[in-house]
Amino acid sequence: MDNEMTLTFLARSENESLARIAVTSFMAQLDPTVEELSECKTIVSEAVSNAIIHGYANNPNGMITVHATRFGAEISVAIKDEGCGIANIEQAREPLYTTKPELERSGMGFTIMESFADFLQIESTLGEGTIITFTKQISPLQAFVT
Amino acid sequence: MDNEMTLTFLARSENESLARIAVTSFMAQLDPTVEELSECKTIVSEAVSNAIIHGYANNPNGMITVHATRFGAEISVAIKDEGCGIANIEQAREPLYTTKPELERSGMGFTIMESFADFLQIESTLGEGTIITFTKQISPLQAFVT
Amino acid sequence: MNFNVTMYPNQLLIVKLYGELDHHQTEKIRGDISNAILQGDVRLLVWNLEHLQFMDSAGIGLVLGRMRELRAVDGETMLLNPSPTMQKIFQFSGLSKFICFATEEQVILRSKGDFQWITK
Amino acid sequence: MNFNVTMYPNQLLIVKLYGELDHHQTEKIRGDISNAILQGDVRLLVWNLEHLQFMDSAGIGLVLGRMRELRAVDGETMLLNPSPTMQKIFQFSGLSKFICFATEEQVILRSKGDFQWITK
Ligand SMILES: Nc1ncnc2c1ncn2[C@@H]1O[C@H](COP(=O)(O)OP(=O)(O)O)[C@@H](O)[C@H]1O
Ligand SMILES: Nc1ncnc2c1ncn2[C@@H]1O[C@H](COP(=O)(O)OP(=O)(O)O)[C@@H](O)[C@H]1O
Repeated sequence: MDNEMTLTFLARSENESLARIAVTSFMAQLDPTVEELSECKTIVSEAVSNAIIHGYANNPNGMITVHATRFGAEISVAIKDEGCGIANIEQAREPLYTTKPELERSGMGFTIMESFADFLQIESTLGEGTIITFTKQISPLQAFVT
Repeated sequence: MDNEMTLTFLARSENESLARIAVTSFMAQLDPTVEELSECKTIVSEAVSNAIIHGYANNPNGMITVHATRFGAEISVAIKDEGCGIANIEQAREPLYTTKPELERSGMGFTIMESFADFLQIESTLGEGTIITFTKQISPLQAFVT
Repeated sequence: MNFNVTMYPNQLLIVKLYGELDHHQTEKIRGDISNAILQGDVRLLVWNLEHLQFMDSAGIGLVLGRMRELRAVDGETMLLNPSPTMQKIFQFSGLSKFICFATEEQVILRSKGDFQWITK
Repeated sequence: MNFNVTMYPNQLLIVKLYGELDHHQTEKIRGDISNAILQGDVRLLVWNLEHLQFMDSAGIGLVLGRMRELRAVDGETMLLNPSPTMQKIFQFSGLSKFICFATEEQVILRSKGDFQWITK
Protein backbone atom coordinates (compact mmCIF):
# COMPACT_ATOMS: atom_id res chain seq x y z
CA MET A 1 0.00 0.00 0.00
CA ASP A 2 1.33 3.42 -0.96
CA ASN A 3 -0.74 5.67 1.25
CA GLU A 4 -3.65 5.59 3.64
CA MET A 5 -5.95 7.94 5.53
CA THR A 6 -9.01 7.66 7.73
CA LEU A 7 -11.38 10.54 8.37
CA THR A 8 -14.11 10.29 11.01
CA PHE A 9 -16.69 13.02 11.53
CA LEU A 10 -20.17 13.75 12.86
CA ALA A 11 -23.15 13.05 10.59
CA ARG A 12 -23.88 16.70 9.84
CA SER A 13 -24.53 17.94 6.36
CA GLU A 14 -21.93 20.73 6.75
CA ASN A 15 -19.29 17.95 6.88
CA GLU A 16 -20.13 16.66 3.40
CA SER A 17 -17.65 19.13 1.92
CA LEU A 18 -14.99 18.10 4.46
CA ALA A 19 -15.23 14.48 3.28
CA ARG A 20 -14.94 15.53 -0.37
CA ILE A 21 -11.99 17.83 0.22
CA ALA A 22 -10.06 15.21 2.20
CA VAL A 23 -10.49 12.62 -0.57
CA THR A 24 -9.61 15.23 -3.20
CA SER A 25 -6.41 16.11 -1.36
CA PHE A 26 -5.55 12.43 -0.86
CA MET A 27 -6.05 11.78 -4.59
CA ALA A 28 -4.06 14.81 -5.68
CA GLN A 29 -0.86 12.83 -5.19
CA LEU A 30 -1.85 10.77 -8.26
CA ASP A 31 -2.35 13.75 -10.61
CA PRO A 32 -5.87 12.72 -11.62
CA THR A 33 -7.73 14.46 -14.46
CA VAL A 34 -10.41 16.99 -13.53
CA GLU A 35 -13.08 14.44 -14.43
CA GLU A 36 -11.56 11.56 -12.46
CA LEU A 37 -11.37 13.88 -9.48
CA SER A 38 -14.92 15.15 -9.79
CA GLU A 39 -16.32 11.66 -10.35
CA CYS A 40 -14.65 10.41 -7.15
CA LYS A 41 -15.85 13.49 -5.28
CA THR A 42 -19.37 12.75 -6.48
CA ILE A 43 -19.27 9.14 -5.26
CA VAL A 44 -17.99 10.26 -1.84
CA SER A 45 -20.63 12.98 -1.67
CA GLU A 46 -23.46 10.54 -2.52
CA ALA A 47 -22.35 7.96 0.03
CA VAL A 48 -21.78 10.51 2.82
CA SER A 49 -25.12 12.24 2.16
CA ASN A 50 -26.86 8.85 2.26
CA ALA A 51 -25.23 8.01 5.59
CA ILE A 52 -26.51 11.32 7.03
CA ILE A 53 -30.00 11.31 5.51
CA HIS A 54 -30.84 7.61 5.42
CA GLY A 55 -28.36 5.82 7.70
CA TYR A 56 -28.77 8.22 10.62
CA ALA A 57 -32.11 9.78 9.55
CA ASN A 58 -30.54 13.22 10.17
CA ASN A 59 -29.53 12.43 13.76
CA PRO A 60 -26.40 14.62 13.97
CA ASN A 61 -24.65 12.51 16.60
CA GLY A 62 -23.89 9.57 14.32
CA MET A 63 -20.33 9.01 13.19
CA ILE A 64 -19.19 8.53 9.60
CA THR A 65 -15.82 7.09 8.63
CA VAL A 66 -14.12 7.57 5.27
CA HIS A 67 -11.14 5.29 4.76
CA ALA A 68 -8.97 5.77 1.68
CA THR A 69 -6.01 3.76 0.44
CA ARG A 70 -3.81 4.00 -2.60
CA PHE A 71 -2.08 1.10 -4.34
CA GLY A 72 -0.09 2.33 -7.32
CA ALA A 73 -2.51 4.25 -9.54
CA GLU A 74 -5.61 2.77 -7.89
CA ILE A 75 -7.52 4.54 -5.19
CA SER A 76 -9.94 2.67 -2.94
CA VAL A 77 -12.38 4.43 -0.59
CA ALA A 78 -14.80 3.00 1.98
CA ILE A 79 -17.58 5.13 3.50
CA LYS A 80 -19.07 3.63 6.65
CA ASP A 81 -21.98 4.47 8.92
CA GLU A 82 -23.42 2.65 11.92
CA GLY A 83 -26.96 3.64 11.09
CA CYS A 84 -30.17 1.79 10.24
CA GLY A 85 -28.84 -0.29 7.34
CA ILE A 86 -30.52 -1.07 4.01
CA ALA A 87 -33.42 -3.54 4.00
CA ASN A 88 -33.28 -4.48 0.32
CA ILE A 89 -30.04 -3.67 -1.49
CA GLU A 90 -31.31 -4.77 -4.93
CA GLN A 91 -34.22 -2.35 -4.68
CA ALA A 92 -32.00 0.45 -3.33
CA ARG A 93 -29.79 0.19 -6.43
CA GLU A 94 -32.69 0.78 -8.82
CA PRO A 95 -32.60 4.16 -10.56
CA LEU A 96 -35.13 6.61 -9.10
CA TYR A 97 -35.85 4.39 -6.08
CA THR A 98 -35.86 6.45 -2.90
CA THR A 99 -37.42 6.09 0.53
CA LYS A 100 -37.23 9.85 1.12
CA PRO A 101 -39.09 11.53 -1.78
CA GLU A 102 -40.43 14.10 0.71
CA LEU A 103 -36.85 15.37 1.13
CA GLU A 104 -36.52 15.69 -2.65
CA ARG A 105 -34.13 12.77 -2.88
CA SER A 106 -33.95 11.73 -6.51
CA GLY A 107 -33.14 8.05 -6.01
CA MET A 108 -30.16 8.45 -8.37
CA GLY A 109 -27.38 8.10 -5.79
CA PHE A 110 -26.48 4.45 -6.33
CA THR A 111 -26.86 4.73 -10.11
CA ILE A 112 -24.37 7.60 -10.16
CA MET A 113 -21.97 5.84 -7.78
CA GLU A 114 -22.01 2.66 -9.87
CA SER A 115 -21.49 4.58 -13.11
CA PHE A 116 -18.54 6.61 -11.82
CA ALA A 117 -16.72 3.85 -9.94
CA ASP A 118 -14.65 1.11 -11.56
CA PHE A 119 -15.94 -1.19 -8.84
CA LEU A 120 -18.60 -0.53 -6.17
CA GLN A 121 -19.62 -2.74 -3.28
CA ILE A 122 -22.56 -2.21 -0.93
CA GLU A 123 -22.47 -4.03 2.39
CA SER A 124 -25.31 -3.41 4.80
CA THR A 125 -26.88 -5.03 7.84
CA LEU A 126 -30.22 -3.84 9.19
CA GLY A 127 -29.74 -2.05 12.50
CA GLU A 128 -25.95 -2.19 12.21
CA GLY A 129 -25.01 0.05 9.34
CA THR A 130 -23.71 0.34 5.83
CA ILE A 131 -20.31 0.31 4.12
CA ILE A 132 -19.92 1.55 0.55
CA THR A 133 -16.55 0.68 -0.99
CA PHE A 134 -15.36 1.82 -4.39
CA THR A 135 -12.17 1.71 -6.39
CA LYS A 136 -11.06 3.91 -9.24
CA GLN A 137 -8.03 3.57 -11.46
CA ILE A 138 -6.34 6.90 -12.17
CA SER A 139 -5.25 7.17 -15.80
CA PRO A 140 -1.54 6.30 -15.85
CA LEU A 141 -0.82 8.54 -18.85
CA GLN A 142 -2.05 11.67 -17.10
CA ALA A 143 0.07 10.83 -14.09
CA PHE A 144 3.13 11.40 -16.26
CA VAL A 145 1.93 14.16 -18.56
CA THR A 146 0.93 16.67 -15.89
CA MET B 1 -19.58 20.35 21.29
CA ASP B 2 -20.67 21.67 17.92
CA ASN B 3 -18.60 19.59 15.56
CA GLU B 4 -15.82 17.04 15.55
CA MET B 5 -13.50 15.28 13.16
CA THR B 6 -10.58 12.88 13.39
CA LEU B 7 -8.07 12.38 10.59
CA THR B 8 -5.51 9.57 10.72
CA PHE B 9 -2.81 9.15 8.08
CA LEU B 10 0.62 7.70 7.42
CA ALA B 11 3.66 9.71 8.50
CA ARG B 12 4.66 10.76 4.99
CA SER B 13 5.55 14.30 4.13
CA GLU B 14 3.11 14.34 1.18
CA ASN B 15 0.32 14.11 3.80
CA GLU B 16 1.26 17.38 5.49
CA SER B 17 -0.98 19.25 3.05
CA LEU B 18 -3.82 16.77 3.66
CA ALA B 19 -3.74 17.59 7.39
CA ARG B 20 -3.76 21.33 6.70
CA ILE B 21 -6.61 21.14 4.20
CA ALA B 22 -8.79 19.03 6.50
CA VAL B 23 -8.37 21.50 9.39
CA THR B 24 -8.95 24.42 7.00
CA SER B 25 -12.18 22.87 5.77
CA PHE B 26 -13.29 22.07 9.32
CA MET B 27 -12.65 25.68 10.38
CA ALA B 28 -14.38 27.17 7.35
CA GLN B 29 -17.71 26.69 9.11
CA LEU B 30 -16.69 29.47 11.50
CA ASP B 31 -15.91 32.07 8.83
CA PRO B 32 -12.39 32.76 10.13
CA THR B 33 -10.28 35.62 8.80
CA VAL B 34 -7.51 34.79 6.33
CA GLU B 35 -4.95 35.28 9.11
CA GLU B 36 -6.74 33.14 11.70
CA LEU B 37 -6.94 30.41 9.08
CA SER B 38 -3.33 30.64 8.03
CA GLU B 39 -2.10 30.77 11.63
CA CYS B 40 -4.00 27.58 12.47
CA LYS B 41 -2.73 25.94 9.27
CA THR B 42 0.81 26.86 10.33
CA ILE B 43 0.43 25.30 13.78
CA VAL B 44 -0.96 22.08 12.26
CA SER B 45 1.81 22.03 9.68
CA GLU B 46 4.54 22.46 12.33
CA ALA B 47 3.14 19.74 14.58
CA VAL B 48 2.57 17.26 11.74
CA SER B 49 6.04 17.89 10.26
CA ASN B 50 7.57 17.36 13.71
CA ALA B 51 5.71 14.06 14.12
CA ILE B 52 7.10 12.88 10.76
CA ILE B 53 10.66 14.19 11.10
CA HIS B 54 11.30 13.87 14.84
CA GLY B 55 8.59 11.57 16.24
CA TYR B 56 8.98 8.87 13.59
CA ALA B 57 12.45 9.90 12.34
CA ASN B 58 11.07 9.71 8.78
CA ASN B 59 9.84 6.12 9.15
CA PRO B 60 6.83 6.33 6.79
CA ASN B 61 4.83 3.60 8.52
CA GLY B 62 4.02 5.60 11.63
CA MET B 63 0.48 6.89 12.10
CA ILE B 64 -0.47 10.47 12.89
CA THR B 65 -3.87 11.51 14.23
CA VAL B 66 -5.36 14.99 14.01
CA HIS B 67 -8.44 15.45 16.16
CA ALA B 68 -10.40 18.69 15.87
CA THR B 69 -13.42 19.90 17.82
CA ARG B 70 -15.44 23.07 17.79
CA PHE B 71 -17.24 24.63 20.75
CA GLY B 72 -18.99 27.82 19.72
CA ALA B 73 -16.35 30.06 18.17
CA GLU B 74 -13.43 28.09 19.63
CA ILE B 75 -11.55 25.48 17.71
CA SER B 76 -9.37 22.92 19.46
CA VAL B 77 -6.97 20.62 17.62
CA ALA B 78 -4.78 17.78 18.90
CA ILE B 79 -1.95 16.32 16.79
CA LYS B 80 -0.74 12.96 18.05
CA ASP B 81 2.09 10.61 17.14
CA GLU B 82 3.26 7.36 18.72
CA GLY B 83 6.89 8.06 18.00
CA CYS B 84 10.03 8.55 20.10
CA GLY B 85 8.73 11.29 22.39
CA ILE B 86 10.54 14.43 23.58
CA ALA B 87 13.29 14.04 26.18
CA ASN B 88 13.28 17.61 27.48
CA ILE B 89 10.20 19.67 26.69
CA GLU B 90 11.59 22.89 28.19
CA GLN B 91 14.61 22.72 25.93
CA ALA B 92 12.50 21.78 22.89
CA ARG B 93 10.44 24.96 23.34
CA GLU B 94 13.48 27.22 23.14
CA PRO B 95 13.70 29.30 19.97
CA LEU B 96 16.31 27.94 17.53
CA TYR B 97 16.72 24.67 19.46
CA THR B 98 16.67 21.72 17.09
CA THR B 99 18.02 18.17 17.20
CA LYS B 100 18.03 17.96 13.38
CA PRO B 101 20.12 20.89 12.09
CA GLU B 102 21.48 18.60 9.36
CA LEU B 103 17.95 18.50 7.88
CA GLU B 104 17.86 22.34 7.92
CA ARG B 105 15.32 22.43 10.71
CA SER B 106 15.27 25.93 12.12
CA GLY B 107 14.20 25.12 15.66
CA MET B 108 11.40 27.68 15.35
CA GLY B 109 8.46 25.24 15.28
CA PHE B 110 7.38 25.48 18.93
CA THR B 111 7.99 29.25 19.05
CA ILE B 112 5.67 29.72 16.07
CA MET B 113 3.06 27.32 17.45
CA GLU B 114 3.01 29.09 20.82
CA SER B 115 2.78 32.52 19.20
CA PHE B 116 -0.10 31.62 16.91
CA ALA B 117 -2.19 29.57 19.37
CA ASP B 118 -4.33 31.05 22.15
CA PHE B 119 -3.31 28.04 24.23
CA LEU B 120 -0.76 25.31 23.45
CA GLN B 121 -0.03 22.15 25.39
CA ILE B 122 2.81 19.69 24.78
CA GLU B 123 2.42 16.21 26.26
CA SER B 124 5.16 13.73 25.56
CA THR B 125 6.47 10.46 26.95
CA LEU B 126 9.80 9.03 25.82
CA GLY B 127 9.25 5.95 23.69
CA GLU B 128 5.47 6.44 23.64
CA GLY B 129 4.84 9.56 21.63
CA THR B 130 3.73 13.17 21.64
CA ILE B 131 0.43 15.05 21.65
CA ILE B 132 0.32 18.75 20.77
CA THR B 133 -3.01 20.39 21.61
CA PHE B 134 -3.95 23.94 20.76
CA THR B 135 -7.03 26.11 20.87
CA LYS B 136 -7.87 29.23 18.94
CA GLN B 137 -10.79 31.58 19.32
CA ILE B 138 -12.24 32.72 16.00
CA SER B 139 -13.12 36.41 16.04
CA PRO B 140 -16.89 36.64 16.65
CA LEU B 141 -17.24 39.89 14.71
CA GLN B 142 -15.89 38.41 11.51
CA ALA B 143 -18.25 35.49 11.86
CA PHE B 144 -21.09 37.94 11.29
CA VAL B 145 -19.48 40.38 8.88
CA THR B 146 -18.47 37.87 6.20
CA MET C 1 -21.60 28.39 -1.98
CA ASN C 2 -23.13 31.46 -3.53
CA PHE C 3 -26.14 31.79 -5.79
CA ASN C 4 -28.32 34.47 -7.23
CA VAL C 5 -31.85 34.40 -8.52
CA THR C 6 -32.81 37.08 -11.06
CA MET C 7 -36.15 37.62 -12.78
CA TYR C 8 -35.97 39.01 -16.33
CA PRO C 9 -38.78 40.32 -18.55
CA ASN C 10 -41.04 37.74 -20.16
CA GLN C 11 -41.10 35.61 -16.99
CA LEU C 12 -37.53 34.38 -17.46
CA LEU C 13 -35.93 33.32 -14.16
CA ILE C 14 -32.19 32.71 -14.04
CA VAL C 15 -30.62 30.89 -11.11
CA LYS C 16 -26.83 31.24 -11.14
CA LEU C 17 -24.91 28.85 -8.92
CA TYR C 18 -21.32 29.13 -7.71
CA GLY C 19 -19.14 26.70 -5.73
CA GLU C 20 -20.38 23.26 -4.72
CA LEU C 21 -24.01 22.14 -4.78
CA ASP C 22 -24.55 19.22 -2.43
CA HIS C 23 -27.28 18.06 -0.05
CA HIS C 24 -26.20 20.65 2.57
CA GLN C 25 -26.40 23.54 0.12
CA THR C 26 -29.64 22.52 -1.61
CA GLU C 27 -31.36 22.65 1.79
CA LYS C 28 -30.20 26.24 2.16
CA ILE C 29 -31.25 27.59 -1.24
CA ARG C 30 -34.40 25.61 -2.11
CA GLY C 31 -36.80 28.00 -0.38
CA ASP C 32 -35.54 31.12 -2.15
CA ILE C 33 -35.76 29.53 -5.58
CA SER C 34 -39.24 28.12 -4.93
CA ASN C 35 -40.48 31.50 -3.80
CA ALA C 36 -39.20 33.17 -6.94
CA ILE C 37 -40.93 30.56 -9.12
CA LEU C 38 -44.24 30.80 -7.34
CA GLN C 39 -44.27 34.59 -7.14
CA GLY C 40 -43.06 35.21 -10.67
CA ASP C 41 -45.37 32.96 -12.67
CA VAL C 42 -42.18 31.75 -14.40
CA ARG C 43 -42.26 30.53 -18.01
CA LEU C 44 -38.57 29.63 -18.34
CA LEU C 45 -36.29 28.65 -15.47
CA VAL C 46 -32.61 28.67 -16.44
CA TRP C 47 -30.06 27.01 -14.16
CA ASN C 48 -26.77 28.67 -15.07
CA LEU C 49 -24.20 26.04 -14.06
CA GLU C 50 -21.20 27.67 -15.71
CA HIS C 51 -19.61 28.68 -12.41
CA LEU C 52 -20.72 25.65 -10.43
CA GLN C 53 -17.69 23.56 -9.51
CA PHE C 54 -19.45 20.49 -8.22
CA MET C 55 -22.90 18.92 -8.12
CA ASP C 56 -24.19 15.56 -6.93
CA SER C 57 -27.67 13.96 -7.04
CA ALA C 58 -28.98 16.52 -4.56
CA GLY C 59 -28.85 18.89 -7.55
CA ILE C 60 -31.04 16.45 -9.51
CA GLY C 61 -33.56 16.46 -6.66
CA LEU C 62 -33.49 20.28 -6.63
CA VAL C 63 -34.06 20.54 -10.39
CA LEU C 64 -36.82 17.88 -10.44
CA GLY C 65 -38.54 19.50 -7.46
CA ARG C 66 -38.62 22.87 -9.22
CA MET C 67 -39.87 21.21 -12.44
CA ARG C 68 -42.85 19.99 -10.48
CA GLU C 69 -43.53 23.55 -9.29
CA LEU C 70 -43.12 24.87 -12.84
CA ARG C 71 -45.72 22.43 -14.15
CA ALA C 72 -48.41 24.40 -12.30
CA VAL C 73 -47.55 27.47 -14.37
CA ASP C 74 -46.57 25.63 -17.58
CA GLY C 75 -42.92 26.69 -17.19
CA GLU C 76 -39.92 25.18 -18.96
CA THR C 77 -36.48 24.24 -17.59
CA MET C 78 -33.05 24.86 -19.10
CA LEU C 79 -29.74 23.46 -17.80
CA LEU C 80 -27.12 25.92 -19.01
CA ASN C 81 -23.43 25.00 -19.44
CA PRO C 82 -22.98 21.99 -17.14
CA SER C 83 -19.48 20.46 -16.73
CA PRO C 84 -18.73 17.05 -18.31
CA THR C 85 -19.34 15.27 -14.99
CA MET C 86 -22.64 17.10 -14.50
CA GLN C 87 -23.66 16.24 -18.06
CA LYS C 88 -23.27 12.56 -17.19
CA ILE C 89 -25.30 12.97 -14.01
CA PHE C 90 -28.12 14.68 -15.95
CA GLN C 91 -27.96 11.97 -18.58
CA PHE C 92 -28.33 9.13 -16.07
CA SER C 93 -31.34 11.00 -14.67
CA GLY C 94 -33.04 11.48 -18.05
CA LEU C 95 -32.54 15.23 -18.00
CA SER C 96 -30.07 15.60 -20.87
CA LYS C 97 -32.71 17.00 -23.22
CA PHE C 98 -32.77 20.17 -21.09
CA ILE C 99 -29.04 20.83 -21.43
CA CYS C 100 -28.05 23.87 -23.48
CA PHE C 101 -24.73 25.56 -24.18
CA ALA C 102 -24.87 29.32 -24.68
CA THR C 103 -23.99 32.50 -22.86
CA GLU C 104 -26.48 33.88 -20.39
CA GLU C 105 -26.74 36.99 -22.58
CA GLN C 106 -27.81 34.91 -25.59
CA VAL C 107 -30.51 33.26 -23.51
CA ILE C 108 -31.80 36.60 -22.23
CA LEU C 109 -31.80 38.03 -25.75
CA ARG C 110 -33.69 35.15 -27.30
CA SER C 111 -36.18 35.02 -24.46
CA LYS C 112 -37.32 38.50 -25.49
CA GLY C 113 -38.72 36.99 -28.66
CA ASP C 114 -40.53 33.71 -28.73
CA PHE C 115 -38.56 31.56 -26.32
CA GLN C 116 -40.27 28.37 -27.41
CA TRP C 117 -37.02 27.78 -29.37
CA ILE C 118 -35.55 26.18 -26.33
CA THR C 119 -37.90 23.21 -26.27
CA LYS C 120 -37.63 22.55 -29.99
CA MET D 1 3.71 23.82 -5.55
CA ASN D 2 5.51 25.55 -8.37
CA PHE D 3 8.63 27.64 -8.33
CA ASN D 4 11.05 29.20 -10.72
CA VAL D 5 14.62 30.27 -10.33
CA THR D 6 15.88 33.00 -12.67
CA MET D 7 19.33 34.56 -12.89
CA TYR D 8 19.41 38.24 -13.89
CA PRO D 9 22.41 40.42 -14.83
CA ASN D 10 24.59 41.63 -11.99
CA GLN D 11 24.36 38.27 -10.18
CA LEU D 12 20.77 38.82 -9.10
CA LEU D 13 18.93 35.53 -8.48
CA ILE D 14 15.15 35.58 -8.06
CA VAL D 15 13.32 32.57 -6.64
CA LYS D 16 9.59 32.87 -7.18
CA LEU D 17 7.40 30.53 -5.14
CA TYR D 18 3.76 29.57 -5.73
CA GLY D 19 1.35 27.51 -3.63
CA GLU D 20 2.33 26.09 -0.23
CA LEU D 21 5.88 25.82 1.06
CA ASP D 22 6.13 23.16 3.76
CA HIS D 23 8.66 20.51 4.81
CA HIS D 24 7.58 18.24 1.92
CA GLN D 25 8.08 20.95 -0.70
CA THR D 26 11.35 22.36 0.66
CA GLU D 27 12.88 18.90 0.29
CA LYS D 28 11.92 18.96 -3.38
CA ILE D 29 13.23 22.40 -4.34
CA ARG D 30 16.28 22.90 -2.11
CA GLY D 31 18.74 21.26 -4.53
CA ASP D 32 17.76 23.40 -7.52
CA ILE D 33 18.07 26.64 -5.58
CA SER D 34 21.42 25.65 -4.06
CA ASN D 35 22.78 24.78 -7.47
CA ALA D 36 21.78 28.15 -8.87
CA ILE D 37 23.46 29.96 -5.98
CA LEU D 38 26.68 28.03 -6.22
CA GLN D 39 26.93 28.20 -10.01
CA GLY D 40 25.94 31.85 -10.35
CA ASP D 41 28.20 33.47 -7.76
CA VAL D 42 25.06 35.27 -6.55
CA ARG D 43 25.27 38.72 -4.96
CA LEU D 44 21.56 39.18 -4.21
CA LEU D 45 19.07 36.35 -3.68
CA VAL D 46 15.46 37.55 -3.78
CA TRP D 47 12.70 35.27 -2.50
CA ASN D 48 9.56 36.52 -4.24
CA LEU D 49 6.78 35.40 -1.87
CA GLU D 50 3.99 37.37 -3.48
CA HIS D 51 2.28 34.29 -4.90
CA LEU D 52 3.12 31.96 -2.02
CA GLN D 53 -0.08 31.03 -0.20
CA PHE D 54 1.43 29.33 2.81
CA MET D 55 4.78 28.89 4.53
CA ASP D 56 5.80 27.29 7.82
CA SER D 57 9.16 27.05 9.61
CA ALA D 58 10.49 24.75 6.89
CA GLY D 59 10.65 27.96 4.84
CA ILE D 60 12.81 29.54 7.57
CA GLY D 61 15.16 26.56 7.39
CA LEU D 62 15.32 26.91 3.61
CA VAL D 63 16.10 30.64 3.75
CA LEU D 64 18.69 30.27 6.55
CA GLY D 65 20.35 27.37 4.73
CA ARG D 66 20.72 29.44 1.57
CA MET D 67 22.03 32.40 3.60
CA ARG D 68 24.83 30.14 4.76
CA GLU D 69 25.65 29.30 1.16
CA LEU D 70 25.52 32.96 0.18
CA ARG D 71 28.02 33.85 2.87
CA ALA D 72 30.73 32.07 0.86
CA VAL D 73 30.17 34.50 -2.02
CA ASP D 74 29.24 37.55 0.10
CA GLY D 75 25.67 37.50 -1.21
CA GLU D 76 22.67 39.28 0.31
CA THR D 77 19.12 38.02 0.94
CA MET D 78 15.80 39.79 0.30
CA LEU D 79 12.36 38.53 1.37
CA LEU D 80 9.96 40.14 -1.09
CA ASN D 81 6.26 40.69 -0.32
CA PRO D 82 5.49 38.12 2.41
CA SER D 83 1.90 37.78 3.70
CA PRO D 84 1.04 39.06 7.20
CA THR D 85 1.37 35.54 8.67
CA MET D 86 4.74 35.05 6.97
CA GLN D 87 5.90 38.44 8.25
CA LYS D 88 5.24 37.23 11.80
CA ILE D 89 7.12 33.99 11.16
CA PHE D 90 10.12 35.91 9.80
CA GLN D 91 9.96 38.30 12.75
CA PHE D 92 10.01 35.48 15.35
CA SER D 93 13.05 34.12 13.51
CA GLY D 94 14.94 37.40 13.48
CA LEU D 95 14.66 37.78 9.71
CA SER D 96 12.37 40.79 9.51
CA LYS D 97 15.22 43.11 8.50
CA PHE D 98 15.38 41.30 5.13
CA ILE D 99 11.70 41.93 4.31
CA CYS D 100 11.01 44.31 1.45
CA PHE D 101 7.83 45.38 -0.34
CA ALA D 102 8.23 46.23 -4.00
CA THR D 103 7.44 44.80 -7.40
CA GLU D 104 9.87 42.34 -8.91
CA GLU D 105 10.43 44.81 -11.76
CA GLN D 106 11.51 47.52 -9.32
CA VAL D 107 14.01 45.13 -7.75
CA ILE D 108 15.43 44.13 -11.13
CA LEU D 109 15.68 47.75 -12.20
CA ARG D 110 17.47 48.91 -9.06
CA SER D 111 19.83 45.96 -9.09
CA LYS D 112 21.20 47.25 -12.40
CA GLY D 113 22.65 50.14 -10.49
CA ASP D 114 24.28 49.78 -7.13
CA PHE D 115 22.06 47.31 -5.33
CA GLN D 116 23.67 47.97 -1.98
CA TRP D 117 20.52 50.09 -1.38
CA ILE D 118 18.77 47.01 -0.15
CA THR D 119 20.91 46.48 2.91
CA LYS D 120 20.91 50.14 3.94
N1 LIG E 1 -26.28 4.58 4.19
C1 LIG E 1 -27.56 4.18 4.06
N2 LIG E 1 -28.26 3.74 5.13
C2 LIG E 1 -29.54 3.35 5.00
N3 LIG E 1 -30.23 3.36 3.84
C3 LIG E 1 -29.59 3.79 2.73
C4 LIG E 1 -28.24 4.22 2.78
N4 LIG E 1 -27.87 4.58 1.53
C5 LIG E 1 -28.93 4.38 0.74
N5 LIG E 1 -29.99 3.89 1.45
C6 LIG E 1 -31.32 3.53 0.90
O1 LIG E 1 -31.20 3.35 -0.49
C7 LIG E 1 -32.09 4.21 -1.18
C8 LIG E 1 -31.53 4.60 -2.52
O2 LIG E 1 -30.34 5.38 -2.34
P1 LIG E 1 -29.89 6.37 -3.49
O3 LIG E 1 -29.87 5.65 -4.78
O4 LIG E 1 -28.64 7.01 -3.06
O5 LIG E 1 -31.06 7.44 -3.59
P2 LIG E 1 -31.50 8.64 -2.59
O6 LIG E 1 -30.40 8.94 -1.62
O7 LIG E 1 -31.77 9.76 -3.52
O8 LIG E 1 -32.73 8.16 -1.88
C9 LIG E 1 -32.32 5.35 -0.23
O9 LIG E 1 -33.54 6.02 -0.51
C10 LIG E 1 -32.34 4.63 1.12
O10 LIG E 1 -33.58 4.02 1.37
N1 LIG F 1 6.63 15.07 17.74
C1 LIG F 1 7.88 15.08 18.21
N2 LIG F 1 8.49 13.94 18.58
C2 LIG F 1 9.76 13.95 19.06
N3 LIG F 1 10.50 15.07 19.20
C3 LIG F 1 9.95 16.24 18.85
C4 LIG F 1 8.62 16.32 18.34
N4 LIG F 1 8.35 17.61 18.10
C5 LIG F 1 9.45 18.32 18.43
N5 LIG F 1 10.42 17.50 18.89
C6 LIG F 1 11.76 17.92 19.38
O1 LIG F 1 11.70 19.29 19.71
C7 LIG F 1 12.70 20.02 18.97
C8 LIG F 1 12.23 21.42 18.68
O2 LIG F 1 11.09 21.39 17.83
P1 LIG F 1 10.75 22.66 16.92
O3 LIG F 1 10.75 23.88 17.78
O4 LIG F 1 9.50 22.37 16.17
O5 LIG F 1 11.98 22.78 15.92
P2 LIG F 1 12.43 21.90 14.66
O6 LIG F 1 11.32 21.04 14.20
O7 LIG F 1 12.82 22.91 13.65
O8 LIG F 1 13.60 21.07 15.12
C9 LIG F 1 12.96 19.17 17.75
O9 LIG F 1 14.20 19.43 17.16
C10 LIG F 1 12.83 17.75 18.32
O10 LIG F 1 14.02 17.36 18.96
